[in-house]
Amino acid sequence: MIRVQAQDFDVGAEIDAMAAGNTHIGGIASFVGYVRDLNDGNTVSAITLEHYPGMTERRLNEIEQEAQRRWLLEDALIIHRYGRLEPGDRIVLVVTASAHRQAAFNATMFLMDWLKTEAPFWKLEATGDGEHWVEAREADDIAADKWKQKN
Amino acid sequence: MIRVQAQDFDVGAEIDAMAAGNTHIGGIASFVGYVRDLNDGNTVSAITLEHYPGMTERRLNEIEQEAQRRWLLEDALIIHRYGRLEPGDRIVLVVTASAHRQAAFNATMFLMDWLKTEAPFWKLEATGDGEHWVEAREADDIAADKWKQKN
Amino acid sequence: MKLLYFAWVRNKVGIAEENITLPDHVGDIAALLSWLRERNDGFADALSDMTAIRFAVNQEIAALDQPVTDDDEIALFPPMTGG
Amino acid sequence: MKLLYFAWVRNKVGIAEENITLPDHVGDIAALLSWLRERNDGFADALSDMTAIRFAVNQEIAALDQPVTDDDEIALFPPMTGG
Repeated sequence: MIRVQAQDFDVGAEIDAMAAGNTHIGGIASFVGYVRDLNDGNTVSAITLEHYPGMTERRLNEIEQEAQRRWLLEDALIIHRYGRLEPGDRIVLVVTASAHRQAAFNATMFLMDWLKTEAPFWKLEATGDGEHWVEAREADDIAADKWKQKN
Repeated sequence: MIRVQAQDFDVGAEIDAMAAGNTHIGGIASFVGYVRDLNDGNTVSAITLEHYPGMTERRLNEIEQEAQRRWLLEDALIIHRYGRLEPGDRIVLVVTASAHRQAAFNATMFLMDWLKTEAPFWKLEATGDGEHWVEAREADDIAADKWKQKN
Repeated sequence: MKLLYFAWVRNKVGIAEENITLPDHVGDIAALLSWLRERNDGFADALSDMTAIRFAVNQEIAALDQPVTDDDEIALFPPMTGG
Repeated sequence: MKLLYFAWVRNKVGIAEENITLPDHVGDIAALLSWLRERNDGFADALSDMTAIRFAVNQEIAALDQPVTDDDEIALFPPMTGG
């Protein structure tokens, strides 16, 4: 399941809901992304996430299906927020459930690496020097590319 | 922090507590292990986890320190239960927080691989054929060994 | 054709979206970008460095030689920075 | 010396823990295991396959040639299966 929303989410409730009633699950891996107060040496007071409504949902659904094709998952969830967020706020949640831990870890890392470079979101960062658009990081491209080579 | 306990834990509360007030955190990775209803083709009605009180806490503290040495973590948590558990019950929780996602993912995988082979726990599995002690899996040894080679 | 602009591309061209009718000679993304660059300095600036621009045709990432028609939804934006 | 037994080692030897005084000739883990095997069939069975047994001295995993004394806490158990 995927959700693109302005409002916050409840990590524990999402994990517990995925586990509930499915005793084939051996493990649930998850990742929560937060707004940091420091990025590339700048003190960040807020970020504003812009996205491309329609394309975002379409692409997130595609990548969730791709994760389910690559690994034997019992379930997968992606929640990504947009709008104005402050340091400490949750940005993104990925949760995957599988009979075996390695499938869940791999699927969660794959989805996060993909979201960093392939989901139509852009971050406007507010710092002491004013506002600027966050540039794509080469390290994120490299992380995303490794999934292309391996599969 | 490490905890060895018979009682259940609250995944969301643990993750939220780790995030609270620390705006250096960019991501929190976590893994929850559950009792599965099926293991090696057997239907499991319950497992009983035995451990070595004293050594368990000592070893878990050591490995948490080792994870903090290997990766730049803001925080790390291991909770492992013992006693009788049924399918769907939570067994283990690992949570790590870092400025960067890859450190959190790696530390969480490292701790889980380590717990499978190096923490003094033993599982007695109750199936239709009676009770038997779960044997160590070679795949778990291989998973744990890869961290020895790489660092 | 529906055109959408995001992030600093939107800031530079000064609008978030518009509906246009394609000139006859504009048949692919490359030609569309050339035509847009001629409109004003904002577009010329926004679309000056092709390595910094990504484009989607009907919500799928596309290449410069992808054919486009008046029925398409085209979006122009910087490299994505989600997660 | 305090001796602890876990999982199926405990089932086979029939006790969870005991306090013993070491005979003079028992100076390391290997000698301790040989001495324990002589006690009865339960110990002989539990300790028959050394590849299936792990041992800790004072709560640290140890090798067969590790020296032991009456002050030590020794635990015998199968390969661990946590997580």
